[in-house]
Amino acid sequence: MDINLILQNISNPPVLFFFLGMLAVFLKSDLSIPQPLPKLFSLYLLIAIGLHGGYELSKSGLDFYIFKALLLAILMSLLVPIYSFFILRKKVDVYNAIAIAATYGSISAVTFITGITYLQTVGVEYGGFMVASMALMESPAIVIALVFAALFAKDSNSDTTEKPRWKEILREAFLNPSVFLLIGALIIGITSGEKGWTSMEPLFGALFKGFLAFFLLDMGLVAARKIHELKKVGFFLIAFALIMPTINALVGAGLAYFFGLSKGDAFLLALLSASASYIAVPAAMRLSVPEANPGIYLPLSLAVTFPFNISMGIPLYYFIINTLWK
Amino acid sequence: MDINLILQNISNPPVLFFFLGMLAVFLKSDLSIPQPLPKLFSLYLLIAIGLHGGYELSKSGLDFYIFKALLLAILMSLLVPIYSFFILRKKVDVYNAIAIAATYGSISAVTFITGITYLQTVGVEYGGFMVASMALMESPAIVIALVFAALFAKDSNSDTTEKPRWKEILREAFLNPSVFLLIGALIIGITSGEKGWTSMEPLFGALFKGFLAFFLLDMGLVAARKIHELKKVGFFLIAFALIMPTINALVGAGLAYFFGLSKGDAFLLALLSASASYIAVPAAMRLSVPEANPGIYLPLSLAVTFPFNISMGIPLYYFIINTLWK
Amino acid sequence: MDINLILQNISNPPVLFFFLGMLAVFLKSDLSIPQPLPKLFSLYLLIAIGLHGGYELSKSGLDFYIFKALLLAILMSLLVPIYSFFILRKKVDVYNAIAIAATYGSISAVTFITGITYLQTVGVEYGGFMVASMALMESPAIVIALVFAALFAKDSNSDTTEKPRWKEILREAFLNPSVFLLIGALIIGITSGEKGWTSMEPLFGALFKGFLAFFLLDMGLVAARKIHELKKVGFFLIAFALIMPTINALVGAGLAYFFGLSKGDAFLLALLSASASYIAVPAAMRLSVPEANPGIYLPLSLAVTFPFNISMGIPLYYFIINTLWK
Amino acid sequence: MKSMKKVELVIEAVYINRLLELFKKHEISGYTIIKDIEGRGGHGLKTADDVSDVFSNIYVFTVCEEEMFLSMKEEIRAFVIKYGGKCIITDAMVILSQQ
Amino acid sequence: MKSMKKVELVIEAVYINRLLELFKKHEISGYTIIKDIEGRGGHGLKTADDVSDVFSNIYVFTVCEEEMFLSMKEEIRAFVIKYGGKCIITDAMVILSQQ
Amino acid sequence: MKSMKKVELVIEAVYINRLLELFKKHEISGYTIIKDIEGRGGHGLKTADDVSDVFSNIYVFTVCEEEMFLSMKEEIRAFVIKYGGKCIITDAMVILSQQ
Ligand SMILES: Nc1ncnc2c1ncn2[C@@H]1O[C@H](COP(=O)(O)O)[C@@H](O)[C@H]1O
Ligand SMILES: Nc1ncnc2c1ncn2[C@@H]1O[C@H](COP(=O)(O)O)[C@@H](O)[C@H]1O
Ligand SMILES: Nc1ncnc2c1ncn2[C@@H]1O[C@H](COP(=O)(O)O)[C@@H](O)[C@H]1O
Ligand code: NA
Ligand code: NA
Ligand code: NA
Repeated sequence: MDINLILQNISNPPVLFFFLGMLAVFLKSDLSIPQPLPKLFSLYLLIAIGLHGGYELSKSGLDFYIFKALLLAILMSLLVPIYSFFILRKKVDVYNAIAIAATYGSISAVTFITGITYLQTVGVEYGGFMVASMALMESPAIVIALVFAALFAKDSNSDTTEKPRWKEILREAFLNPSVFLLIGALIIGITSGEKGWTSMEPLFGALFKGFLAFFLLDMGLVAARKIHELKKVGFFLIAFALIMPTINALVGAGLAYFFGLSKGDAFLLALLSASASYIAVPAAMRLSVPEANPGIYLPLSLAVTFPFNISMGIPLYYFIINTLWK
Repeated sequence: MDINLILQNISNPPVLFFFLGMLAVFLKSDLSIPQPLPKLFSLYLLIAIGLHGGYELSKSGLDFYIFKALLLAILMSLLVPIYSFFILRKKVDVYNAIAIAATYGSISAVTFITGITYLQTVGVEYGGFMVASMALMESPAIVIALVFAALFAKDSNSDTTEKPRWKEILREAFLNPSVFLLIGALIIGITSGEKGWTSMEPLFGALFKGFLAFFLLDMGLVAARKIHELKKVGFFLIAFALIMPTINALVGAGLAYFFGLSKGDAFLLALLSASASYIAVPAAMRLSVPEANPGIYLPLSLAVTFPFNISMGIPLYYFIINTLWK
Repeated sequence: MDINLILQNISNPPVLFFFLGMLAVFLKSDLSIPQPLPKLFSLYLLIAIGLHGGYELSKSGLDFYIFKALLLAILMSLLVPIYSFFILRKKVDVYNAIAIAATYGSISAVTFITGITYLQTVGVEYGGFMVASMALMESPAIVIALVFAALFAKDSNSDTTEKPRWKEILREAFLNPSVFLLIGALIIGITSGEKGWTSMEPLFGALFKGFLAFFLLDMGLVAARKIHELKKVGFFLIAFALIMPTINALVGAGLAYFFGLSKGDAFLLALLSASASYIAVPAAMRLSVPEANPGIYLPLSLAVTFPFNISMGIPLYYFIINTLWK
Repeated sequence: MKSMKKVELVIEAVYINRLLELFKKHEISGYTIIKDIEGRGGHGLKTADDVSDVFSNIYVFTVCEEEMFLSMKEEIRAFVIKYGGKCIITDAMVILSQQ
Repeated sequence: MKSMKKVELVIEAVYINRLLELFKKHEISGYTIIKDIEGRGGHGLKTADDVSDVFSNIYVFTVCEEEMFLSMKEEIRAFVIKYGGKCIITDAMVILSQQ
Repeated sequence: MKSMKKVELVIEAVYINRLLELFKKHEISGYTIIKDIEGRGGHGLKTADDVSDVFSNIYVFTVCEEEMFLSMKEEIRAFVIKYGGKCIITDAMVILSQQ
């Protein structure tokens, strides 16, 4: 694997800001980015990817290829949590297995974005509809988790008085702010087309990498603070968080190859499969499986898988796919 | 009326974001834009319109036409609250009549801005001094309200021990943050001219529509949450909030026609007359007429008139003026 | 001295926004920019100057001239607090003398930035490494203060049970958020070079003056609110705050002249020497010399020296240096 | 003035809707909420500069009559056991509109 | 330590200056303010993500001697009747500089 | 429910780490923090829209057993004398996990 691929990725300012954030915590600097600034950045990023993806879609239109790619995305977001659950069940109790499986079954928008800036760096094309793929991959893992909880953790409802809160949790799955805003912006992007995008581009296009840098600085602070929680998590789960993303990426890449996706689209599908959620799914798990320990699935996702993906994972998956597609 | 006019307005991304915000509330998504983000957006918008208007003024200079337009603006902002009050008094108690009349007598900066982006879409010119018109139209309605309160609600000072707080309320009328910042930025725009605007344009010009979209997303959330309060408001007032803007716009357009304003300027004067305040005036009414129910005038302005204006009103007023000016 | 130099500086929109902020307080308008918005602006400004300086450094590389300029910067940041302390000691108790000396020994990033926009206005070149000078000049004054406190205020540890908190205070000196972020962004700027800067420029370059205007608006509010605290401060200290900056600028300019710095670099060194800290050093003084009264050193720095520097100081120092360098 | 109980809760933001449901069920119609606060407890440190605000703490208090509090006391206990958080009760007086 | 009254108020942001005036009149020189908070009461739901911050709630508390509180009690009642809001009083101790 | 002391502090933001150290020393492991608040006291007016957040106020409270409070009372007094701030103590009950 070419060391240049890694360097190209790591010398990306947003990635460097992530490590700067981690460093601030290690050196005990008092740097912090208080709420609602992280909220501003994530609202911005969601609107920006939605609008841009929608605009691209409005240009390309829907065709069979896109349809296929979207279906593949949904397939991956169903497969990953299912096989992850059975792997996890070997060592972990049922609640935590469900929550971790859901976390890894869903996706991380920021990882996706970092992958896109990487594609731009290496000059590889990708379809704007991949933003729709991403939106579609957020929620299925939550539904799988609800089904697994009903199947395998029946006795959990120790307080049988309480009726399951399907409505609340399904709303959380499909209408949580991230998914809602992403899909909303996507539709606005499609509806308002070229003219709309031209008027939005100065804020939601040109400034994109700068805002990503800001957000990753905060992610670095948060990830580094979670690292010490990993002590209690144990070797098996840390290994899972390091190895599973690559396995998921390989499965995604394999399917993409088999179904004839382009190199850029395949890379993004693989990366989405490899990425793990740290906002939408954890929030849904707190609501649906409160017995699972957020002190486990959050640090795994934020402090292991996320840093791995945006530093090593992105060039690694690209290397694999680049080799396969030659 | 050409359906295209409406579509052109509605396919404007900022307007679409307003409806996205409303949808979030209807679907019970947890989307929210916490303080001080809305404050950031409104500070930004006020500075941006002020600076840009000032820059345009610095280019055009003052002449009789501008002077006439500014006087017309003040006239409208005195007329509207006066005749509105007497209409309202037929069905509503004196306190609420005063507060609603003041609300509709003043203006909404965001409606004005949306109107400007509409003018840009249809390619019609307007004068930068219209920003000064807007600034001048904010406060007179508050003064009218104070006068009406002194005239018609004398017995209100049930606790006669308390002296009227003229100073506080006049300061609120003329020096509330919106008016102050708008006029301040206007003067800075005039003072620093071309060179100043060039240095400010990347933030306060190019990003304008993007920030407007952000702010309208929040307006959508807030407006939708107020809709259910309309139940208690009654048919008369809802009809008032739907019909009065068009009447005000017609009066404004008529005067503009009579005094020979250009098409773009006339449209903006009509729109300003049609728009209703939801920040400055309500705050002043809370201070000066606490007996009036904010659960009435706020929902009317925010959940009826504002959505009507930015969706149907803008193309409607434009259609009328376009026909008249042909 | 050419009146044009002052006008050129004062007609700069960011400087005008500073005075607008002050005016808001004098007129008792309720304008305020609540946290964390000021924090957002200052994070932005620090990252922006760091990245841009780093990028410039990556182009120029290190050479003997730069090395010399950096050493001069450190020298000034050691000299100023030392001689200031002995001047202050004539009239002020030891604790306040230490804290004020440290405040004036360190620097103000916003003053530096305003100076840079001034240089751009008058079209004079400067080295990107001056950002590194600035970073180096933040902390030494804090160390001097610690040493002076140990030497001259020994008896202060009235509660001898408490061990001095060297570690906490040195961390505050060298790793406070401002210094950390500035140096971090500088290194990211160097590392990611031309390509990195191109991707960051739309946010951290083009919008720079706009954000500066926003931040100075807030500075104006805060400075004006501190003015009334000056009554208690006394004539000597206000004179110190007005005269000392010019003396420090002269010393800096003299050294720069002697060691052959270019005109632009000399101006920035003089301005840095003249500027006083109002975030990093006051925070460190609260921790290390709690006996000193922040009601003295904060208003001096914020309400006297800062406004003086950004309005009169900048053109004055430029005039002096322009004359010397002819 | 009337003697009442002030019931303060610090909970994870994600559970706020469930707490308000519990209040609604017990006809608690007045409460105050402060969001994005920080703290430390049995579940470790919570900061308000996280990537999202769903895991930060929320502070809620309501002033209600003692019987009302007693009627929901066990449910609050169950809530805190299940979801974490802290519940503090103090005696308080409220200034009423009528004397 | 000294026995005192802790007086907490939740009011509409727009009235904060009037409340501080009332405090000033009664020589209350120490107080703490938390802005942009949310809540529900007789005047409906108030959120802190409105288009402006003039209608959100503000939380203010002051610790004062009982006589001071009593001297302004009726004015606070009138305030709350006129402008809405909630006022809560608890017994509290304050750590003073001198023992 | 258990009888405890609620200890509230309003201090300058810059001293928060020192206060938490003091808590740690006295084995106070549960506390809640609200940042960027405003107030007025012996040291003048503090607002939360300053150029930095190091000088704004921070509000901290902890609920602890009376002995714990008593063991750190004198240190809190020294803290407040040295660094300014206000400390308020009220009687409070806490809902425990076990009945
Ligand atoms: N003894 C305490 N005093 C004050 N606040 C507490 C205390 N214990 C817990 N909290 C708050 O309650 C939150 C949740 O508590 P826990 O579920 O125990 O982690 C913490 O993050 C703190 O904000
Ligand atoms: N019983 C209560 N407990 C706690 N806070 C309350 C209560 N009633 C009202 N409030 C607060 O006071 C504000 C104003 O109350 P009101 O004027 O009754 O709507 C509400 O928005 C709440 O934040
Ligand atoms: N009597 C009081 N009641 C409530 N809060 C207070 C009181 N006195 C002081 N404070 C708070 O404590 C902070 C610091 O107090 P001080 O050191 O006296 O200026 C003030 O800024 C207020 O927020
Ligand atoms: Na995944
Ligand atoms: Na109007
Ligand atoms: Na200096």
